Amino acid sequence: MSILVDKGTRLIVQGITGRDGGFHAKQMAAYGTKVVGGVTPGKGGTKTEDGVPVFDSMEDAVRETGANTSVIYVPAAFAADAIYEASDAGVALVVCIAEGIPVRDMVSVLPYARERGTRVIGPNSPGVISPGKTKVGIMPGNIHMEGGVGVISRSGTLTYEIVYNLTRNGIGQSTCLGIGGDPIVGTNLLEAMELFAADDETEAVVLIGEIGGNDEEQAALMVRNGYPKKVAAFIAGRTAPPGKRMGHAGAIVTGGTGTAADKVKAFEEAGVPVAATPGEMAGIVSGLL
Amino acid sequence: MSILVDKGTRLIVQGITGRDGGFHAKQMAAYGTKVVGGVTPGKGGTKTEDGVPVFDSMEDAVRETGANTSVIYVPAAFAADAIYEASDAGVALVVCIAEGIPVRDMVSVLPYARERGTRVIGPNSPGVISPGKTKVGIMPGNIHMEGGVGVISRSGTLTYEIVYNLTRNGIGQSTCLGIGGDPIVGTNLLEAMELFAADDETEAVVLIGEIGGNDEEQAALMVRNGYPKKVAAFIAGRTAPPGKRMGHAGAIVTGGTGTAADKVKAFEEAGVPVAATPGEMAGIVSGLL
Amino acid sequence: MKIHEADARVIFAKYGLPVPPSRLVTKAAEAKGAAEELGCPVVVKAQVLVGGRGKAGGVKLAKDPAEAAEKAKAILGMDIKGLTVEKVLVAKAVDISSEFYVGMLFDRVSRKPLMMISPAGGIDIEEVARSTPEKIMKVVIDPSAGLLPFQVRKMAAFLTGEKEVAKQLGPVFRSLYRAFMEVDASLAEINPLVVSPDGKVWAIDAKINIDDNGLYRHVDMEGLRDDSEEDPGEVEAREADLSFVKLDGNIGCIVNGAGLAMATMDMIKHYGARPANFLDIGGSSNPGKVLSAMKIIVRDKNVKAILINIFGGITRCDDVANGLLQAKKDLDLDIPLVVRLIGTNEEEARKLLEGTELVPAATMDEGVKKAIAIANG
Amino acid sequence: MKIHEADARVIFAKYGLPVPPSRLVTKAAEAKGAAEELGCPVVVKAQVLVGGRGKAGGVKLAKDPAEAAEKAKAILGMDIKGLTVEKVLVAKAVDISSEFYVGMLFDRVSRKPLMMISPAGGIDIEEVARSTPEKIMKVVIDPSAGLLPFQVRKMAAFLTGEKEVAKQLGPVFRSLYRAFMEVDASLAEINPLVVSPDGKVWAIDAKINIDDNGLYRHVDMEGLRDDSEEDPGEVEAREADLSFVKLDGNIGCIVNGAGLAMATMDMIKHYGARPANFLDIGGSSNPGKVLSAMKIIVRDKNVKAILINIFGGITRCDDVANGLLQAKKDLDLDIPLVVRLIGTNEEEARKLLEGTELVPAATMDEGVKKAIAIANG
Repeated sequence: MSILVDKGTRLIVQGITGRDGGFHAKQMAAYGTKVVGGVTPGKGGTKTEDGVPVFDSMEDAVRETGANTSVIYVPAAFAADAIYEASDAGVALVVCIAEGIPVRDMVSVLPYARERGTRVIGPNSPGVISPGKTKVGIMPGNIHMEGGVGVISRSGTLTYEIVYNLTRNGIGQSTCLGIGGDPIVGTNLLEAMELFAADDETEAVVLIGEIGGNDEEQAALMVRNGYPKKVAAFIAGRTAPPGKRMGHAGAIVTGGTGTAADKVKAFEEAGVPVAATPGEMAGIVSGLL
Repeated sequence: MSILVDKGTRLIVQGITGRDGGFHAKQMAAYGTKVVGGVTPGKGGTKTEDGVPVFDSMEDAVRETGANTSVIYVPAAFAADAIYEASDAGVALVVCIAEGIPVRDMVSVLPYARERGTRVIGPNSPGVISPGKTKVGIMPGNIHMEGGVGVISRSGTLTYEIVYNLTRNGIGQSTCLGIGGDPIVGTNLLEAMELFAADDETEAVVLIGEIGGNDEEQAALMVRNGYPKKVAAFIAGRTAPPGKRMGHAGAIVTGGTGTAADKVKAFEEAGVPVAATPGEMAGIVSGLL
Repeated sequence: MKIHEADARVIFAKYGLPVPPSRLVTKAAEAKGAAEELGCPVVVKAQVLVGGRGKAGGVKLAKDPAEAAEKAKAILGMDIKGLTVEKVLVAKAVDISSEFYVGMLFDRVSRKPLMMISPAGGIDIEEVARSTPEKIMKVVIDPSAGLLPFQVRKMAAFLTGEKEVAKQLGPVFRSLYRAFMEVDASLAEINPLVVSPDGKVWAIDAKINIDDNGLYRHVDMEGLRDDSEEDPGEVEAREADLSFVKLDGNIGCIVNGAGLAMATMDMIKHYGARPANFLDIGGSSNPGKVLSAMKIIVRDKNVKAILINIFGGITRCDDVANGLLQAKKDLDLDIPLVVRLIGTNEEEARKLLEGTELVPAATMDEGVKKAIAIANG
Repeated sequence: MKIHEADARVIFAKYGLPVPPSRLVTKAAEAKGAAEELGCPVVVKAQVLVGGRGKAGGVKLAKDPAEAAEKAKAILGMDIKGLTVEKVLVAKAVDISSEFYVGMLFDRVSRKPLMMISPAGGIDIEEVARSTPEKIMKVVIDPSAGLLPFQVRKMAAFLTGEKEVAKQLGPVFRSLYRAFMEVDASLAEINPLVVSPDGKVWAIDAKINIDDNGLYRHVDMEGLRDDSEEDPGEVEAREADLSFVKLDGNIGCIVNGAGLAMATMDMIKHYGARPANFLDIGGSSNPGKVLSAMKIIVRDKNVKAILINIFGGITRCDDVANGLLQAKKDLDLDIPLVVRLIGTNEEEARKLLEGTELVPAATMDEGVKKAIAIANG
């Protein structure tokens, strides 16, 4: 097993004729993902150079291909519409790689998607990969390895760093999920933890958090209240000065809330070991398993 | 058993200090309904002459009384807000007696209620009664009798007429539900049929329809596709001239759709007997049981 | 509430819809002036609150101002489905290369606003729905999100393959949706939405019905109601907060609740007679309403008997009884009243009516039969 | 993006919030004129994009125009938390009988807008949250419904028992919510919202932060950005679409991704050294960005070594390598570069960098340790 994506995933790439969409459509297909179609309004009826059919709308794409998942690589100003369209077309999962979407757009589109039974990952997410099965996103596939550790992260490249460390040390992953770095995301840390809690294959969960918000504190509370899997964590931003925005909206800390120290403390009090550097993670996880 | 309301119903009356709200709060309590509180903004902290506590808000009322249901008797201009407030306070069921609410308000409030897990009956509904257990609404309690027939109606007084006919002929009711006469209602005919389908006590369902819309045609289809209970029907408006609005928004028929003849035909083709007058219903239902 | 095309055009224009310029006139001479001002050709259109004006000869093209006056003269005073034409709209004519239908209403199933479009515009949309349903596209709009770009693209592509036309359709769809929602409409239609040979899009007809329940938010719109096209009884009934529809039988009906009122009419017919009206006094318990209802009914000289059929719930039988006694006294009634009162406070009502000459009935069947016997008698 | 109080007041006033009249001035003499025009007493307020102005002496009351000039003179040029005051706002003073806090933000948990209010206004709301959390009420607003009447009643009752004051609060809450949503704010605060002794409500301070991602919809607001209060490197970085924060160490960092960039800084600290900056080149693959990043970093004379830590995903390592080679050439760099490139197209990148004097590192640990050794050595 695994969560969210697997061999049954039939994927539409929204924005497939763009630079990033085109590049990653290839990469995903090369990894073994069933990329069954793409959508670019006005280019319906054509095919990509790899023979993937392009549709004008998600409605057409889902009807013609039986897709159940979409991944979004369109510019920020069109990304919310792409999520609306995907939800309306009835896919169960939308993975939004696009970044820079105004928060106001997200607070409107998320209830719309939920009402239609569509789960949203992201925005500003690197995607989801169930190693050895399917990759939906932009992460390099070759750093992953099939196994029993679930990874949930608010970050992109930092996740790769830690996953790579796990893989090099022989620790495989069930699914690695980047929830996205924005303040408002479709699936948050706690919801992702619940998904892993219900997954038989996952033996332990690695949480990769950062400064800002208090998802990590809530996750620590969830562990204290009896979470069914072993948990290890990493927190980025121990050296970040307060009040400064560190790159994306998630990484900002104001006043005394959401500091790295608060989060590390919350985890430690919940008995969750926290790695001081990415390179320590494999050792910690080995100790848990 | 029964649907929606029973001995476990703990009711708040929204608009309890108004003429209708006050009158029917008494009537409901006299019938045996647990009227645990009322809400009128600005009158919190007082009590009605029967000693029912009045609160300023639904939030206060639910917190103090553990209510799970509310019934709304406020003027149309305030009724949508009352539904929002009740949903927000977390009651599972809101019965909206108030009529004259703009459709635009209903299309906004219904998804809001649904998102919060609140079922809405109405607006412009006579309410719900599970005879011998609990009455939430304005129907005269004494014309009902406990038994095994579920009644679903788009009408108010016509329902009383038919229920009275059943009762006088010894046929009791599990629950009688007026879904409301407006074009957009919180729980429609089909959803009400699904509730009865799952109710062990209900042996047969009486549908009281009228011209306009095509809920009855859909209900007939549901019966054809295998509905688990016996069904009988009555349709009002066989003599209504087309294009005229008959009293409330539900009762209008335009062009060739939604006529009484269409609906009677649909039911008859589905094997559902249709009473020509309210007085025929008891005989028809006896034949089914 | 139905409003006239001329008023609907004003609303449409306010929301940015491409409505050709027009003038509303009541005299043939004014039509000439309007045509001169607007530039010919013009269309002269009867303003009546009923469909099928075109087929009835109420819409005419005029190639010059003199012809406009002539057509206006022919149309003014014309009878269309029982309504007299008192005003005509003179609108700048648009050459037509294609005609679409675009309409907004509320969808009972999804419980959301719905936009309905068709490339087969200019004709009765219900006819299109029956004969060529594949030519209709329905798009449900979530009011929390509004009309979304992907929906606009889909609809535009359904209507046209021409990019320049498609570009103009987005703003049309959006404006119609906004107008529909903001004025509390129950229906808003552009039929036809026209593409002229130069590729420009025009809304050349306009229809808006307002949700009566939403009218309290639009006091400015109350003035758009045209009582002159309604039965005076219906106008009076609305002012008394009653629902009334005049019919052609001889048994007057006063009932509480639309369903029961229809069922009462149906039963009169079922037993071989004909109702004189539909009348619902609604859910409130105001004796004054009963008095108003009685006044409206007795004005109809066909009425030979009046059946009062009340099943009390929120309506209280004693209130109704008081209203009946008041009416009997005030109106000096000589039409027999058959009274059936049951439900909330029926005992109190029975006592009030004891010893009067009102004909009591215990059941609806009995009431209907007694009323028929009296009317026939 | 933070905007100045003076600009936030203009937005608030546009949305109907009761903002006392004011003038923005840059000279003491202008402050006198403004005070004369507005009528005294006035408040003279430093315009800096940082909290705690009051405590720092940047807000002063003046009882007459002469005193206004005097206070303005004292405040202009003042240093508040490292920022120089270049403008002061002269605002009509309001007598205060009570002070509330009203703020809007987005709530991560409900994923909806949230209004936060407190009867303990005028002071740091985070301090109130810590010490007396019962004095804070949070109300989640569903954007599909807007701020609802029952919510307004509840909030008004939490702040005041006086009916006349409560009546004025509804419009304040609604206007603040509308302003917050329509300008794409990430924060909008009135602190304090004041009740004057005559019972009138006034918004006497205004704070708005704009969601950078929403700025493209508000081209008019781009002009409200005040670059003068930012580090020049940060301004230049933003223009090059990079995220940069200057720090005080000696190891420059160029990283892709905010999380990895922070983890890189954390690791430098963990191994006993100090980073010179946070720099995230983001997810795109533009060699020009690497060049811009390099330019910004080398301007800092403290920098002794630069660590490039890239884990390619959507960023392609070969693009980064090309940018580095370009920078090396264009900038005539003498600061050693430690380069760690892994992930998408890493092979192509390795080939590009072969034979150059860049110091390669296979892992993040190795890269950090090598950079520290160089900086220390």
